[in-house]
Formats: sequence, C-alpha cells, structure tokens
Amino acid sequence: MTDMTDPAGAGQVLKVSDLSKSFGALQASKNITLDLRAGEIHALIGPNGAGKSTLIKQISGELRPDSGSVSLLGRPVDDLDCVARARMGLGRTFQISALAMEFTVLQNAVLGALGARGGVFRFLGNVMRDKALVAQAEHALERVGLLSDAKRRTADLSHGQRRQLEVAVALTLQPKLFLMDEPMAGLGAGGSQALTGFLDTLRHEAPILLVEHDMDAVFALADRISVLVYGEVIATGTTEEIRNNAEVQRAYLGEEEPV
Amino acid sequence: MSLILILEQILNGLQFGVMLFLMAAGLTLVFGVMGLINLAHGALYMVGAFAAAIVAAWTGSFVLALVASLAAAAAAGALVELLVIRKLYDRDHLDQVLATFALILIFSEGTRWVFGSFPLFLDVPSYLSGPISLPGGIEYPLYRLTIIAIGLVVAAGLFWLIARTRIGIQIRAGESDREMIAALGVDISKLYTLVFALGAALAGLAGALVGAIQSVQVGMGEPVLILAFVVIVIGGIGSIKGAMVGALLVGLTDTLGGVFLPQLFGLFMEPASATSVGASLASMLIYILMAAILLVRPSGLYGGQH
Amino acid sequence: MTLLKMEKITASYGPSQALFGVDLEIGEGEVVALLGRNGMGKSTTIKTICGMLPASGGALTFAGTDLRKLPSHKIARLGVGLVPEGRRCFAPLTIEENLTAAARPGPWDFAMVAELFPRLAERRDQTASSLSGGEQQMLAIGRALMINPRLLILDEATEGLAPVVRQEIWAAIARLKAESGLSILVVDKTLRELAAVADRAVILNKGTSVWAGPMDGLSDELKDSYLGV
Amino acid sequence: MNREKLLNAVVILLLLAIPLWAHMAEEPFLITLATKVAILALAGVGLNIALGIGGLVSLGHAAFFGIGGYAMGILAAHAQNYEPLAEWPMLIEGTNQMPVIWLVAVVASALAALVIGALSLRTSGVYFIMITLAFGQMLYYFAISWTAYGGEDGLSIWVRNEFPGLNTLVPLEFFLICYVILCAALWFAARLARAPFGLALSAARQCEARVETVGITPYQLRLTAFVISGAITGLAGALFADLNRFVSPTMLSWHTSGEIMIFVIIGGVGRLFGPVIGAALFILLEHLLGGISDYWQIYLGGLLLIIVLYARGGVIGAISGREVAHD
Amino acid sequence: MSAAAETKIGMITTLSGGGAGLGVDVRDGFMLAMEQAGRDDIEVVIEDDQRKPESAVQIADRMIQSEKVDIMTGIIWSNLAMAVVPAATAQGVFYLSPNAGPSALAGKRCHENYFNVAWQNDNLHEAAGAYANDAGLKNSYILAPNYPAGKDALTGYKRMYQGDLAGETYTKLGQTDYAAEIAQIRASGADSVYFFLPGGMGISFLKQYADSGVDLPVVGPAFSFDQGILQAVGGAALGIKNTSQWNKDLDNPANTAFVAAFEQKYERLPSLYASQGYDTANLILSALDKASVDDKDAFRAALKAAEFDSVRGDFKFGDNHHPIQNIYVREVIQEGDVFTNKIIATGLENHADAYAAECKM
Ligand SMILES: Nc1ncnc2c1ncn2[C@@H]1O[C@H](COP(=O)(O)OP(=O)(O)OP(=O)(O)O)[C@@H](O)[C@H]1O
Ligand SMILES: Nc1ncnc2c1ncn2[C@@H]1O[C@H](COP(=O)(O)OP(=O)(O)OP(=O)(O)O)[C@@H](O)[C@H]1O
Ligand SMILES: CC(C)C[C@H](N)C(=O)O
Ligand SMILES: [Mg+2]
Ligand SMILES: [Mg+2]
Repeated sequence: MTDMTDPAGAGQVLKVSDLSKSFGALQASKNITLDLRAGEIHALIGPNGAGKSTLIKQISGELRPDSGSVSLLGRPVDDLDCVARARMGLGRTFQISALAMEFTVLQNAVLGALGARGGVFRFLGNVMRDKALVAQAEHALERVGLLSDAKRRTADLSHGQRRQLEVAVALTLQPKLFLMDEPMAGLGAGGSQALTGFLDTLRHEAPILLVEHDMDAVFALADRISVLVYGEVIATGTTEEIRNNAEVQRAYLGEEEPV
Repeated sequence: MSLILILEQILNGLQFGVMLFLMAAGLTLVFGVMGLINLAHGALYMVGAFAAAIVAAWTGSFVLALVASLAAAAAAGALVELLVIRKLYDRDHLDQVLATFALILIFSEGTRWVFGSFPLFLDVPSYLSGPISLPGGIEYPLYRLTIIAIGLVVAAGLFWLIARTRIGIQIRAGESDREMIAALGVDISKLYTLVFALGAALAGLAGALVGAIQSVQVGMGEPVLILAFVVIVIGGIGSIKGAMVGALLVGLTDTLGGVFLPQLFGLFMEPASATSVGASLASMLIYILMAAILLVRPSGLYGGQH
Repeated sequence: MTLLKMEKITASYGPSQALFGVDLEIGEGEVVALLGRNGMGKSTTIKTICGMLPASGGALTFAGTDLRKLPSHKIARLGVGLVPEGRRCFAPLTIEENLTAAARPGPWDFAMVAELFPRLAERRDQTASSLSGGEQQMLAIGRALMINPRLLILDEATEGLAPVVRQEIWAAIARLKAESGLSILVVDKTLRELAAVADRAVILNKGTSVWAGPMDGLSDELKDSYLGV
Repeated sequence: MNREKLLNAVVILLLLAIPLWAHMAEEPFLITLATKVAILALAGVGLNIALGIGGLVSLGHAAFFGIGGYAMGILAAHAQNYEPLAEWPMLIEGTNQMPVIWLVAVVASALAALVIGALSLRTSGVYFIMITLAFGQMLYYFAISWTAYGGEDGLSIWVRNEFPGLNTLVPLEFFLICYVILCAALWFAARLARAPFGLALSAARQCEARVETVGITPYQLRLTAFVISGAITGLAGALFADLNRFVSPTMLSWHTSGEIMIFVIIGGVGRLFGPVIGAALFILLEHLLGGISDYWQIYLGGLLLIIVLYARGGVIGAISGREVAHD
Repeated sequence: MSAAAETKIGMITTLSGGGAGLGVDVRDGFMLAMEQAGRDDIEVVIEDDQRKPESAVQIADRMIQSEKVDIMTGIIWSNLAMAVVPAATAQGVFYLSPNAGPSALAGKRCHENYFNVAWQNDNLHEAAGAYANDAGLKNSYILAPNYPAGKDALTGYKRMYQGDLAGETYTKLGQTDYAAEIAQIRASGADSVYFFLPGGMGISFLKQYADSGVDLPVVGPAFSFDQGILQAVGGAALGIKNTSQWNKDLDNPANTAFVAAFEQKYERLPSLYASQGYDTANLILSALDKASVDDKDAFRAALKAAEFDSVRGDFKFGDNHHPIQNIYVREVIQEGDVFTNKIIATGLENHADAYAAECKM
C-alpha cells in the first residue's frame, strides 16, 4: 500500500548506529546498531531491564542518546524531537497505555487522524463532524475490532481493550514504520492470536520494530530477531538461528522452550 | 557598610528562613507527601498563635503557651481532616483549593467572632528576651537564636521521620497510590489524620513562636502561607530538605535584597528614587527568584516528578 | 477447607454494571485460575475481593469472615495479598521502600524475596519509576508476598516478563503451593503455563461465572467459546 | 436537549431578564450586580479555556485582568487630563473610546500571556500554579510602587468611557455591552472546545505523550490556549475597570486570581457555563449574606464547603451529572 | 416618604478581615453619637467593604443608585477613598471622611461636597517632624511601607523636621519581620527612629525593636499606637512619643462625656478612630439641625461652619474642607493593666494641610 521511497538503498526504513545511553552508572544501551527494512517485522527481545524500551524511546525521540545516531527513511533525525519524528511517519504504541482517558474511543482515534492530517490550530468547526477524520478513525477501530466500542469512554475499557485502542490510534497515523512496545501485553490468549494475525498483514503497509515477550507471537511473526542483553545486541538472526542460539536460551528463553 | 552589619543581616536572613521553614515544613508534609493543597495551613498557624496568646495570658507561662499552640492546632487539624479533608484526597487540586479557601473564611471570621477584631498580646518570655553578644561583636536577639535552634531540631526530626521510618515510607506510598497501599493492609486514613495533625501542630508552633515577635491577629497566616508555598516550590514539593534550602534561600534573598538593592541603586540614582525603586524591586525579588529557579529546574531544587 | 467463598456477587462501576453473578471458591492450599476474555470481569472480581470495589449483592467470605463489610486494609490484614493488574508500584519509592511499606511479620522478608528475584536486591535503592516493566512486575509480586498472605492474588502477574523469568515465577508459585500451602488465585493468559500449576479453573463471561472445574476439564469447545483460542 | 443545556439556557436568559426587569422597576443596583456577574463570568470564561480544557491551573490570571484594567485606566486617565501617553517615537494620545481600549487591553494582555506562558509552560502541575502566581505577584508589587499611575491608591476615572451610539452611563446599556461580549465569548469557547484545537488541547491535558506521538506539540497548544485565555480575561479586566471607573493593584493581587478560579470551580471546571453560574452564585451569596451579620464570611465559607463536598463537578455537575462526551 | 427617615446616611467601612478593628471603631463611635441624638428621621446603612476598593465602589453605587443616600462616610483606607469619593461627590452626594485623607483630595481634586473630619494624611507626620525638632533630635532614621500613604508619611515628616537623616527605608507593604531594618538602624548612627507602620506591621516592629536592644528614642504617628493595638504591643511601647489630633484625656466636656459613654457601651476604651467617627456623626447632626440635606447649598454651608462640640475641642475647616486643628504629642503610659496614651504637649497649633493652596473650589 505505502509506496516506500528508499533513498538509502538497502531498503532501510530505520537505521540505528552505534547508539549508547547511560543512566548514571548503568549503561542501558551499548553501541547498539540495528536496522528495519521495508516489509519486515524485526523483533527485539531480551530480558527485563535489558534496555528495549530505552532503545525504543531513543528511536522515537523521547530520550536523547549519549552518542550514536538514528536515521528514519534515510534521513538522520538526531536533532528532531519526538513530535517531528512522529510527523515523519513514525507510529508507536506504549508499553503502558497512554490514552486520553476521558475521551470516547472514537475521539482518541480521531485525535490520531487529526495529528496525521494536520490543521490542529483551527478554533471553529466541530472536529467530530469532520467526515474525513471520523471515517479514517472508524476504519482504524474496525481493523482492531473496537468499532462496536467507539462511543464508550476510554476509561471504561478493560486493560486489553486499551491495548487494542493504542494500536488503532497508531494506525490512524498511517505511519511509515511502527515501534511497538509489547502490544500483546495484557491481551488474553485469544486476543494475542488475533493481534498476531493482524500484525502479520500490517507489515506490508509499514515495517514493525516489535518488542515483545510473547514468544509464540515473536516466533510466528518475526522475519528477523535481535536479542538485547544488558544494553548490548548479542545476536541478530532469523527465528531458527535465535531459537537455537545457546546464549539466547540461557539469557532469555530458558530451558523449556515453548513450542 | 561594616562586615559586622553584613554578618548580622545574614543571620537575620537565616533566622527569617528558619521561621519560614517551620511553616513550610508542615505544608510540605501535607502538600507534598499527602498530595493535598491546603490553603488553610495559614489558618492553623493563626490558631496556634491565638491559643498561645490565651494560655500565656492565663498562666503566664510561655512553655505552656507553646504546648497549647501545638495541642490546639493539632486538634483543629485532626478535626478538619476528619470532617473535610478526608473527602478531598481523591479529588483534584482544584476542589482542594476551593474547600480549603472556604476553611480560611470559617477559621478567620470564626476567630474574629470569638476574640474580636483587635490583635492579642503575646510576648517573648523574659528569659529569652533581649540581645546576647556573639563572637565578633555581633549583638543578636536571644529569642531569634532560639527560633533558629528549634527550626533546626524540627527539620532533623522531620527528615528522619519521612525518610527513615516505616511510617514515612507508608505515607509516601500512600501519596503515590492510596488505593493500593490500603489494599496492602495499611490503614491509610488513620495515618493521614495523624500526619495532618502533625502538620497542623507544626504550623501552630510556628504561629506561636512567630506571634511572640509579630502581631497575633486575624489573617496573620495569609502572607506567611504564600511565602511558605514559594518556599516548598523552590525546594521541590515533598522534600523536607528542599523546604529547608528553599526557606533559607527565600529568607536570605528577602532580607538581603531589601537591604542592599536600595543601596545598589543609590550608586547611580538620586537617593529618593533609589530607595523607592530599590524597595519596589526588593518586594518582587523572591518571586523573581522563584520564577528563575523554576525556569532552570522545573520541579524545584530537590523535586521529583510531581 | 474453603478459604474464600464468593456467591452470586454483583458489582458496578457507577451506573454500569460489570459483574452479574460470580461464584468462586478457593480451598486452603489450592491454586485457582480465573479465565475469560478481555473485559469479562476478571479484574473486577478481584477488586471486589480486595474491597477496592464494593459488591452490590451476593455473599463473600474469607476464612469465615464476611468481607463485604470490611475496608480494604482490613481485608489485606486477614491475609489477602494482591498483585494488581498494571503493577501499581509506588513510583517515587525505592525498591526496598516498596517492599517494606506494607510488610507484615512472617516467613517472607526482604531476604526471601531477594532470593526469588535477585534483580530486586541488586537495585534495592533505585526508585520504582525508573525500573523496567518486568522489574516492576517482580517488585509487585515481592511486595504482595511481603505481607505474608494466606491467599495470593495474581492479576496478570507475568505480563511483560521474559520467558526465563516467567518460568521462574511459575516455578516459584509451584514451590509456594507445595511448601507453604498458600492459596492462589491467578489470572493469566498463557493457558499452557497455567495448566502446570492450577488445580481448578473458573471461567467468566460477561461478568458471570459460566464454568468451574478441574484444570484438565477445560475442553476445546470451552476454550473456543469463552477464551477465543 | 440535555439537562446541562437546559440549565445553561435558563441561566443566560435570567442574566438578561433580571437587569431588564430591574431597569423597569428602577432598581439600578441590580443591574450593576448583573454587570459584575457578566464581567467576572467573562474573566472566568477566559480562565476556563486554559484551566478546564487545557488543565493549566493558572493562579496568575489576575495579571491579565489587571493589565486589562490598567489599559483602561491609563488610556482614560490620559484622555481625561489631555496629556499624551507618549510623545516619542510617536505621539500617542489617551482615549475614552471603549473599542480602542478593548483592543489595547486584549493585545496587551495577550502579549503578557505570551511572555508569561512561554516561560511558565516549561513547568507543570503545582509548579505551574506557583510560577504563574509569581508572575502575578511581580506585577502586583510593581503596580503598588508605580506612583505615576497612583500606586496602591489606584486610578480613578470621572466618567465611564464611551461606546459609539450608546450611553454607557445608563446602567442597562453598559450591562448590555458586557452581556453581548460575554455571549460572544461563550459562543467562541463552545466552538473552541469542539474544534480540532479543543480536542488536541484536551488530549494534551489528559495524556501528553499521546499527543506527541500523533505529531502535535503540546507546548504550542498550551501556549496558544494560554494567550487566548489571557486575552479574554484581559478584556474582562478592561470592562471591570470601566464598571467601577477605577483600577488599582487589587485587581492584580492573587486574591483576584483565586476568586476567578473559584467561580470556575463552583460552577464546574471545564463546563461551558461553569464560570457564569459560579460568578452569579458567588456574587449573589456575597450580596445576600453581607446583610446578615458582621461575620457573614463564616456562612459564605460554610456554603462553599457544602458545594465542594457534595456537588462534585461543581453546581453544574451536581445538577446535570457527568459530562456527556460530545458527539 | 415617611417622616421616619428623611435623611439617609451610607457608611462603607472595613468590618471583616485583618483591618476590621479600625472600621469597627469608626462605626461604633459614629453610631454612639447617632444613638445619643436619638433622632428617628435619620437612617444609617452600614456595609462592609472587605478592604477591597472594587467592593467599596460597588457598594457606593448601590447606596447612591438604589438606597438614594444623601450623605456617605466611613471609609478607612486612602486607596478605597480614592476609588469611591470622586464619583460619589460628582453625583451630588456629600462625603465626610472619618479617616482617610489622601493628598489628592485635599489639593487638586478637592470637591465642594467632600469634607474630611479627621486629618489630611500628612498632618500627624508633620507634627511628629516638628516634635523631633523640639526634642532636639538631629539624626533620624525614618521608615514606612512602600505605598502612597507611606510616602506621604515620610514626606510629611521631612516637611517639618530640620535635622539630618541617618537613613530612609521603604519596607514591603504587609511586612512582618523587621530584623534587617533594625540592624540597619543600629548601624546607622541615628539618634532617633521615626516610623509609620499601621496595624500589625507596627506591632511587629515595636516588639522586635524592643527585643533587639537598640534603645534609641522612637517617634511615630498615632496610627502606630492607637488604642486597638497598644494592648497587643504591651510594655514594648511604654514611653514612646506619638502625635495625634485627639486623646482620651483631652480636657473638654464633650470628650469626657464621649469617653465615658463609649466605655460604658462597648466595654473598651475608644481609639482615635472612634473619636473621628463620633465627630463625623456630630458634625452631620449639627448641620442637619440647621438645614435639610435637600437644600445642598445650605447644608454645605452648615457643614463648613462646623458648629458642633468636637471631642477635639476647637475644630474648624479650612477652605479645602480639611480640618484646621491642634495636633498633640502623646506618650504611651500604663494605667492599671491597660496601656494607653496621655497628652504631654501641643505639637502644632491650628495646623492646616500643605495642599490647601492647590485646591480651587
Ligand atoms: N530514567 C531512568 N533512570 C535510571 N535507570 C533507568 C531509567 N530508565 C530505565 N532505567 C533502567 O534501564 C534499564 C533498561 O530499562 P528498559 O525499560 O529499557 O528495559 P526493557 O528492556 O524495556 O525491560 P522490560 O522488558 O522489562 O520492559 C533498566 O534496568 C531500568 O531500570
Ligand atoms: N474503572 C472502570 N469504570 C467503568 N467500567 C470499567 C472500569 N474498569 C473496568 N470496567 C468495565 O468492566 C468490565 C470488566 O472489566 P475487567 O477489567 O474486570 O475485565 P478483565 O476481565 O480483567 O479484562 P482484561 O483481561 O482486559 O484485563 C469491562 O467491560 C470494562 O469495560
Ligand atoms: C489608618 C491610616 C493609617 C490609613 C491611611 N490613611 C491609609 O491610607 O491607608
Ligand atoms: Mg520495556
Ligand atoms: Mg483485567
């Protein structure tokens, strides 16, 4: 659907080079280099506290790295803030839901559509009567299966429903790539399966950098997997390679590896 | 200007700061630690001063007067917490502002109703009155030195209470998630009543101590309240250490600014307008200080992420 | 012997009713899994047990005590330890302070929790707000254990945890069950992992308990119609 | 029509009907009271844009109210004395024309809001409350010692300023001016809340990170809201000074900020008519209780306490329940 | 209109909050005189201005528009007076000030319907300056709050005082801690201190001054030593000289009767504010005896004549309708356990204010 312009050549939508970040004595990112290519799902796994969310935050622009650089769509974005990066087409979901709780589900989605379209500084005119925006928002809700809840207050949603809404809002942005920090967390078994199916189709719209602890989902979806341990990428490879990597098993997967 | 005078002014600034700390400490407990904006804190300061003045008049004992100020303010605080404040913890700050503003009206006018419109008498006891000589030839009022000492003791005690005791941990946990700490078995309501009463008692003590060298009258708490808010915001809300540093900064800035600014302007302006321009700027100085500090450190000097 | 008994419990969030009749029983030393799709009332059921949401009807007793009349903190003191959905660690407090805030005497103390989750001991002076998601989850479990509960309630306690850690937690739960006779009510999405520890399961659908039985009695139809698997 | 809308309609009609009746019954003071309600409500409508939609708890709105007041005071005082305001770099004369005064008041308070907002919005929460208070207090102390315009004594104007085609000295006509401006501001605030800007601003209050990730900068939203809010409150200040034909530093004091905020809270934060109902109720109470005893403020305090404890979401919240999320 | 209320008087004064003591005294003095007159054709409407100028303006509007009062009075504070008086007198209402006397209303902006029954703001300070000369003070340190009345005060003092100034300080309005100023005074080499700090500010200053060990003689206007605050200051004020146009020991029959009646009715000693309220009421009563308020010219002339028994003894108005009167030097003394003042000298005789020349009436 999205036509990927590809100035960097190698199909790279996102390129992280040599990124480092410390919190005091704790080095949360150590010379991380990694990329995301058109049409793929690149999973990032690793033990709790390994620095996955910290990396995501540096890519999205919420945190500034100490050194190293990030490029989006072939362009270095190190001096852009997270708003500017979002405008370039970076969509993300949060590990802990970040939604406007007093809004209806639909309003949250419309907000996304509004951000994507621009024209926020309009002081007259009813935004919820803006057909184009609402249609775009409803379409996104429908895709995650929340359309029937469109009129409910976001605060009244269950935990899992909020996760779905997060994804829907990211969809309204029609981003050129997604950063997803544990989208499966809190979804029931059924919900996880459904979302897995959905992400599988989404990769063709925009590639996804996926942080996830749900190994069923990761192994089902990922084209490539990178493993982060103590802030360092210790391995990158295909599902098979990673599954059989002894170091990864020890540090992350454990013995009784899920089938 | 002689060195002695400068030293004396610095001492004055410190003492004013410690005085502010006594007030700010209670406010920080309630505001920072319990997450409640309590505009009525100044009213509790007034209650303490009035209680002290009355007991001093009856008994002639300053110590008893101080005890009375602690007791009366703590009792008023506990009562207010049980009847009103308790219903406000899970409200937003705005409801708290309105409710505690209403409490100011009730306390102030109630006090005026009972005690009349004229200020009351409360004086420094004879054993603390008059100046003493400090090394270096500084003459300094003994009473003010006593206030500095009391303030430092209270600061140490509070710091220990909040940072080191289990009660302190529970109070802070309650501020972060009240429902959760209750679900873990802590009777947070009782704890908060106690804390509120403690904060009130500190305000009452400050009122009594300060009342002895200022005027004991209706509305006396209000200007101090604003300054105390300035102090805890500069220091960072919820931080006892911040309240201490903030109080000293405000005390020194206010005192030294009032003294030196007019002289500074006198260097290049004619004397009459220098005093007046200098005095105007001195009045604004602590607010300028607060704005400047918040611009550099948006959550105060020692503030967390409030 | 029955520790917790819940009969025909109903509850509402303001005007909107969320529970329409939940029956649930947990015996001493038993591990019960509470199942159901998103939004079916699992967390709400837990909140009514812990006194965080009043039940509007039905009966609820814990070791013979009527819980419906008790405030939240008294219920906890009877021995109900909660690991809530979404962790809810005390953000500005350090790990150590989080753990000691509500600690009650008993076998579980800081050393035991540190043994279970060594990461927490390493970071004991770091504030909860700066912990990674998984670290916060460990902290929440440790915190609930520190009150030395008779009934431990885990609401999505393994959410966001790395597989190794999850295995450790399941192992820890299995150990708790075997060694201390602790009763456990657990909500989790990974049926496979639940099956290893849970004795019985209760399924909720739209705020009503629709099935209860032994864990291995979960048929594929049940899973399909109520869990969407 | 839901209950809130019905209530709003009743209030706005009553606010018009009472002065009309008072005019016929020759009760001019009632008109003055209604004018005061309209003006203070206008100030509240301004604050409510920042506070209710944007969540910006400003305890410094007296600054804008006072700047509006001084805009009127200074311009009119110069017009009255035939002394030009400035001769250099160009000749600026005072004026007693309301439209010009309003324009100056709006521009001056908007500029002040731009500066104060740009600095203050770097903080948030309680710190924001206090930094806005600090800027307000700076202006307050400045005005007290600014003897050129009266210092604490303030500035008195002999006659009310003029509005083309109306006799502003007739209480009813001045009321109508204020009433129309209030209605216009309410209309604008209602549209704003539903407009794209309102949606984004409200979202920024509820969840800043969400707004950023959809590519909108919360700071810009808030600053814009703060400037609009300050400008409306400034306009109210100019009208208030004209109502009293007097301006003084009290308009700049934190009490004034507190009172405007209290109107909004009493009525209901974020409710369109919150400031109108709050101002009306507060002024009515003040007026009625004043006669009861010297200690009337005790009763006022008691009533406010009852409102805050038992009427969640302010008076409007108590009457019409939880806000309906708009279509 | 019924015969019961032919004249309506509106009193706006401060009855709530911190400054209420002054308003209460003015009101009580005023109402005492009214009660003594026992006239049923006068109605007095009293309203609390809460010390807010805007409230005062609106109350004034109401009194003039709705209550249709003929005479207004009561305002304590200059800033409130500046807000209310020009508009009220312009609308044809008589305003008699029982306390505030801002210089503008005595000079450029004087008005035929405005009478000040107390003093022009500078007067007591001028007397204090004159007293300082007589007492041989040569190097005063002077301080006042940084607001117009404070500036008037120091201007007034300096107008008469001939010695040097060891220092001049404007403090913050509402300041309560004076340690820094007292240290300055100690170091300044002054031989005396003059301060104008009304209300709580003065109480604080005096207590702190007494505790500091600085023992230079202190002079002040009566506002810093009025009956309402002396009890609160206590022994710290004993012996201090201050200037006032009135004191309870002024020896004239009207005053003796007033002091006795006031004490009996209110169970406290009257303050100068109470005396001013009492005089204001009696002035109105004396004018009403001669003319109806409806005849404005006649009534104005009757007021101007000021033929009433003032508790100050002789009392007359200058051309700008401000008093020409004696101003006395008082000393703070203790009678039993009550602190009060006694007159020790006459500071200025038949003193008129400095702004009269600017008044074109
Ligand atoms: N602001 C901060 N200050 C100090 N330490 C921090 C801060 N933010 C994160 N950390 C630490 O950095 C490490 C990496 O955290 P991060 O949130 O990136 O982990 P993660 O890989 O996302 O883990 P999880 O899978 O549990 O979410 C953790 O040890 C965490 O405690
Ligand atoms: N605070 C609330 N206010 C109003 N309604 C709520 C609230 N919390 C939950 N609900 C509603 O109550 C119902 C039950 O929610 P609950 O959180 O118990 O579901 P759950 O089974 O725990 O789901 P999940 O697996 O997604 O956590 C849902 O329909 C939800 O929308
Ligand atoms: C009581 C007096 C000191 C009042 C003073 N005249 C003032 O203007 O405020
Ligand atoms: Mg993470
Ligand atoms: Mg749940």
